[in-house]
Amino acid sequence: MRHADACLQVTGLEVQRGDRWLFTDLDLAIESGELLHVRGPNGCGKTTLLRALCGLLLPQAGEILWNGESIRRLGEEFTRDVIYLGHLNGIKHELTGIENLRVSATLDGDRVDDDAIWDALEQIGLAGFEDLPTMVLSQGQKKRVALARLLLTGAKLWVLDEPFVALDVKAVARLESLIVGQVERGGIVILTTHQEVALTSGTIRTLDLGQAGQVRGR
Amino acid sequence: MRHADACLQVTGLEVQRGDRWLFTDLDLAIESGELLHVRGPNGCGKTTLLRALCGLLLPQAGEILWNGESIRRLGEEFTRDVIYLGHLNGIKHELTGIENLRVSATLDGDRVDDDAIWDALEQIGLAGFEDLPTMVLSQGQKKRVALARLLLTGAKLWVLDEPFVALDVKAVARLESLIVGQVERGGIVILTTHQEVALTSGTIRTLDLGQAGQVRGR
Amino acid sequence: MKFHWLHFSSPATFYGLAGRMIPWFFALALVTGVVALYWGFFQTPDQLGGSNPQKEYYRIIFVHVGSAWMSMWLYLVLAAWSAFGLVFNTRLSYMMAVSVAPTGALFTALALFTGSFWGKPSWGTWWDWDPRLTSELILFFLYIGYIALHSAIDDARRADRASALIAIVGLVCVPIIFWSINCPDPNQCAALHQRSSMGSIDGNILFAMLALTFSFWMYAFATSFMRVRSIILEREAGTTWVNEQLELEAKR
Amino acid sequence: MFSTFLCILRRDITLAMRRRTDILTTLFFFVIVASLFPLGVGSEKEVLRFLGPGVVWVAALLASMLALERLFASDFADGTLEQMLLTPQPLSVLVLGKICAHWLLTGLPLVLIAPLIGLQYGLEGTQLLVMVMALLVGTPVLSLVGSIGAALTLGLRGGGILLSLLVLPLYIPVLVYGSGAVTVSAIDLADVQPFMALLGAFLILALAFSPLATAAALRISVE
Amino acid sequence: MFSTFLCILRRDITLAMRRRTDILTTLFFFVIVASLFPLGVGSEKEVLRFLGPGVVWVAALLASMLALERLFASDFADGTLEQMLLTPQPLSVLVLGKICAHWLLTGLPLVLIAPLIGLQYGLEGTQLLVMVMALLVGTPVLSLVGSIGAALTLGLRGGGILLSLLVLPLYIPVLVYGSGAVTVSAIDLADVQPFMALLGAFLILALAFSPLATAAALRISVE
Amino acid sequence: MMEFLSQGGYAFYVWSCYGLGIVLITVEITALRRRQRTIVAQLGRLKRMREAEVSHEG
Ligand code: HEM
Ligand SMILES: Nc1ncnc2c1ncn2[C@@H]1O[C@H](COP(=O)(O)OP(=O)(O)OP(=O)(O)O)[C@@H](O)[C@H]1O
Ligand SMILES: Nc1ncnc2c1ncn2[C@@H]1O[C@H](COP(=O)(O)OP(=O)(O)OP(=O)(O)O)[C@@H](O)[C@H]1O
Ligand SMILES: [Mg+2]
Ligand SMILES: [Mg+2]
Repeated sequence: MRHADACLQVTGLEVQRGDRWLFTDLDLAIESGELLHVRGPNGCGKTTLLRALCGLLLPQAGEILWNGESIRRLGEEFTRDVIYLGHLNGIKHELTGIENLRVSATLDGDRVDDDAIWDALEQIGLAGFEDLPTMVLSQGQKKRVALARLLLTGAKLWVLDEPFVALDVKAVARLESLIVGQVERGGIVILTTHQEVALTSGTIRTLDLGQAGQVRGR
Repeated sequence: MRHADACLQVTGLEVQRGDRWLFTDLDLAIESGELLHVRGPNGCGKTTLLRALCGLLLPQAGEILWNGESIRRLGEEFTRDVIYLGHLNGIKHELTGIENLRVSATLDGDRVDDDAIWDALEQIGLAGFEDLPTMVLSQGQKKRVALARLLLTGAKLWVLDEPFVALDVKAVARLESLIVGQVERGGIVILTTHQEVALTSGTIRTLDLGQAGQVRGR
Repeated sequence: MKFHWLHFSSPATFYGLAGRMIPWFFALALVTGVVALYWGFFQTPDQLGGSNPQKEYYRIIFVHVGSAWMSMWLYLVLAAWSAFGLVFNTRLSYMMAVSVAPTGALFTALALFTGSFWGKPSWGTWWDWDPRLTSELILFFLYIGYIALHSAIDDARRADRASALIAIVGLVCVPIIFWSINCPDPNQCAALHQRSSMGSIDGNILFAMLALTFSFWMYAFATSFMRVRSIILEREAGTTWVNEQLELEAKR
Repeated sequence: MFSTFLCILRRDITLAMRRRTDILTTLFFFVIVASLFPLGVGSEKEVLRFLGPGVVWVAALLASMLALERLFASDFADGTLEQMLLTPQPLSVLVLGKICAHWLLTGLPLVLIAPLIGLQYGLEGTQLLVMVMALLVGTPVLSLVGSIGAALTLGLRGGGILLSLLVLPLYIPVLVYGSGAVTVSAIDLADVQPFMALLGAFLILALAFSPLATAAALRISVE
Repeated sequence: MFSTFLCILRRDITLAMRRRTDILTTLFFFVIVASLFPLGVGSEKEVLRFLGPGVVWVAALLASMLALERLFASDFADGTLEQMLLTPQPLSVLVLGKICAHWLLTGLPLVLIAPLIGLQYGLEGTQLLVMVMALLVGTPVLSLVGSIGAALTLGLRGGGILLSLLVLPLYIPVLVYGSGAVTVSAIDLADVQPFMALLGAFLILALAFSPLATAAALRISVE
Repeated sequence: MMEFLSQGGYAFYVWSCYGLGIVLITVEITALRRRQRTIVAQLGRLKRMREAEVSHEG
């Protein structure tokens, strides 16, 4: 199933944290079938940018448009299309993997049944751990539970903040193939990672954010 | 300055988490100038092993000996020799980098002056950020503050749990050279990471922990 | 007209404007304050008769009533600026709200203090859980809550918006709170309004009271403008206009 | 929309059941605070009967405020809260679901145990009944109003006590009419009605406005 | 060893100064809780004067208990606590430093503001003095004893109950003798002495044992 | 004069109130002036530092 065409446009984005401007006059346009790799040294504002793009953070100036409309105005129509995985896993430690995914699927408005969820967890390499409270899982296993959402969602825009962290080699490969799949289906992926990304189809665009600590005047 | 010779011995270590035995009958001996790379897929017990080796976790069975004496018995004489950096950074978000390092140096019993601390932060690539509360630093910058302790400590045994996570390329290189230095000085390094480790001198030993979920009988 | 309005809502313009107005407000406050005190101490009777005779200590009334009125008025102002900020997202309105709060808290504290220093000679007790006193105490808590929340948040924008929200929630609740204290038993609310022990108030006393209140009001303008200027500088550090302003001030 | 509400409700109740002690703590706190008083002020019957309604309400206020701290804290810490902001569901519905679950888990048990405390203070028959009724209407107001404060103080160090500074003054009307109802009921049961009507009005007001305010506060805090 | 103590003390005080509102909020919590009672029970002078000592002590107890929650929690969450376990310093000294800082920041301000509350409840001259003295000796005991509970609650989920169960029997004597001292002082100042002596004895006992117990509890919790 | 100052024996109460009013007002004004002065000084220092840096590089 291919996603309908979509595009994310950013014009004149400016974000200030503390007394430093992380970026001023940032312009961007990403379309279906593209992957945006945001790069830059520690502290240059990658996480901040990603959070602004999902609407979790209100930028000081600039517009973020989804299919030509401001994401603020779109509200829930935009959040339906986006999935964000950040530094925090966003899973409840007291719930099992299954329960976590069931809740997030319901809230995301994805109609999936339990079989699909079991399946997703198995695919992501958590067979045998589905029924444990995620509290007792290791760092990488917790991350996998969070990533399993990618298998269930129909969101067009994936925003992934360092998704490869804490994963072992096999899991990294699995995630890469998921990303490739999303781009091939005509989705959009925005991610940060300190390693290289390869795609078999679609375009990779990279955005290099400046040096940390650099103070750019208005 | 070379470290005096030392060795860490592990005999018959057994750790159970939940109802799974993570490892049984684990034997190990690491000496000065050696690096132990603990590998294994997510959830195989790497973090657990490292915490047990520092004495943060009491194993179900087995002995951990430092220079031939049980680390439980040695108590503060052992903790003086060890530095542990785990998944958590162990820095206070309200304090600046300088203040954090000053406190940890005092508590570690390292006699270092403020110049040395400024220096360490500069070397680790935080020049200009020393005076900010670490709260406002990015993920990778916080990690660097924690890593700066390695520059100040005289500990013989370094236990590092995924120290490369969240670091950019430059910082990874810097940390690698620190590790090499420690091994060359005759220290011991135990680390986990999902990437390869290279040393210019000293020996690398690897410990492959079994498949996650594998239940090994007693 | 619209252009005008936007013009003054920019921190840069307002900085200069406020700077020019502060001396005038201080002058007004001083003049009316002196007149009020002169009138209050020399043109009023030494004692009051009536059902509850008051000795000289009734002269506390001028500070007391003035500060009590200002404490309530400034809370309204604070909430109004907050609402304005949340609706129009103008930075200056948040800054105004933040800069009014400490002055409001100051007047509340003054009203509480003078009230209890009046209560001791008049009622024989420093404190009584009378509705009016309790309301004033709660107003003080609301001010402190606002200030505490604002200073507990480091990120200026989040602090502004979070405390603006609590100010408005407070404003919605204030009438209910005050009414509930004034009327703890809804069965007997009709008998609520006790008659003032001062009887019909002497014209001179009223004049001095109003004059001091006006003086406090001007003072509140002056100090909140001073505070807003500092806040503007802190927030806008590094911009060109601040640099130019600094040069100007250095020359002076 | 209703399924969202139910989903959140069910989730939060499951979570609480996994760490059942949380519910018990609130209850326990309530009982302890109420029982400390006789130790502090002595145990003359007359005095205690007079104090009873006030103490029970103050204890309820404190207990529900204490529990509020946990309303959003863990969701905030593990990132599920920001995920909620990114779901295509109206945030105020999610918030209402969370508040409902919270009241069911902390407010309701408190209402149910209150008669026991009332007995300790020598309250009787109808008075106990009025107390339970008043608490039943009043404690949801506490949860609703408090949730605004909980959302605003999210992630702040010392948030718990800052929260109390923000919301305790707002709790006063509920305290006044809640304990007023109980006190009055000792004299004439008919007098209770206006008190209950007022509490009911507060509940309706709070139900209408507080989820919206809380949702706005959450958006501000998560940024 | 003393330098370790000082280092921790200074660290915790700096941390609190960065967050000055933390101190103020504990203080205002105390004031607000004390002010809620007259709203709940009515404001007859006789009753209030009688209630005064008890209310002040219960409020102090609650404020210090709530503040305790923060004693180790943030150190635990950010990993500094496990680092402390790995320093070559005796853990009980570190713990004592933390408790001292905690009392200076939350207990002492409370002692200093108590007379104002006393005035609100119509207490007078010597009674106020005795109250301050009793709080000065009693609140450190609360911090010391509470720290054991705080340490235990770190590991165990919802150890709040354990905290109350463990801490309460030890808090009650302080409450009884503390408010007893104030009540008695209204009658004859000389009667106060045994109360104060007992509070002093509690303090010495707590100083001797609680850091050790807390250190042991921390080791268990961090595992 | 003394008569005025004694306020009929209630000097303590009356003057405490006016005294506290004046104290609070002066404290507020001085605090505000100090705040403004430190900010201006701080910003000036920052600016000079930055200019020095620029001329150093260039
Ligand atoms: C909402 C805040 C307050 C307002 C608007 C206010 C206003 C007034 C006014 C207009 C009077 C003179 C007329 C009268 O006697 O009724 C007055 C008198 C008085 N006020 Fe206040 N006041 C406030 C708060 C306080 C507080 C907090 C205290 C005490 C701590 C206090 C203590 C007194 C006393 C003792 C008198 C003299 C009453 C008498 O004996 O006649 N007031 N107040
Ligand atoms: N609340 C804040 N106040 C002040 N500065 C902040 C705040 N939050 C973030 N910053 C600053 O913003 C910068 C960017 O942070 P961000 O987390 O976006 O970096 P990043 O590119 O994701 O880095 P990393 O690779 O280390 O994750 C950091 O240098 C940090 O100092
Ligand atoms: N408290 C606990 N109760 C039950 N099981 C636990 C507990 N803590 C950890 N485990 C289990 O122990 C195993 C090992 O966890 P550990 O954190 O040591 O893994 P790891 O090798 O560090 O993995 P990763 O590479 O993902 O960090 C996990 O599979 C987890 O399920
Ligand atoms: Mg980042
Ligand atoms: Mg691990």
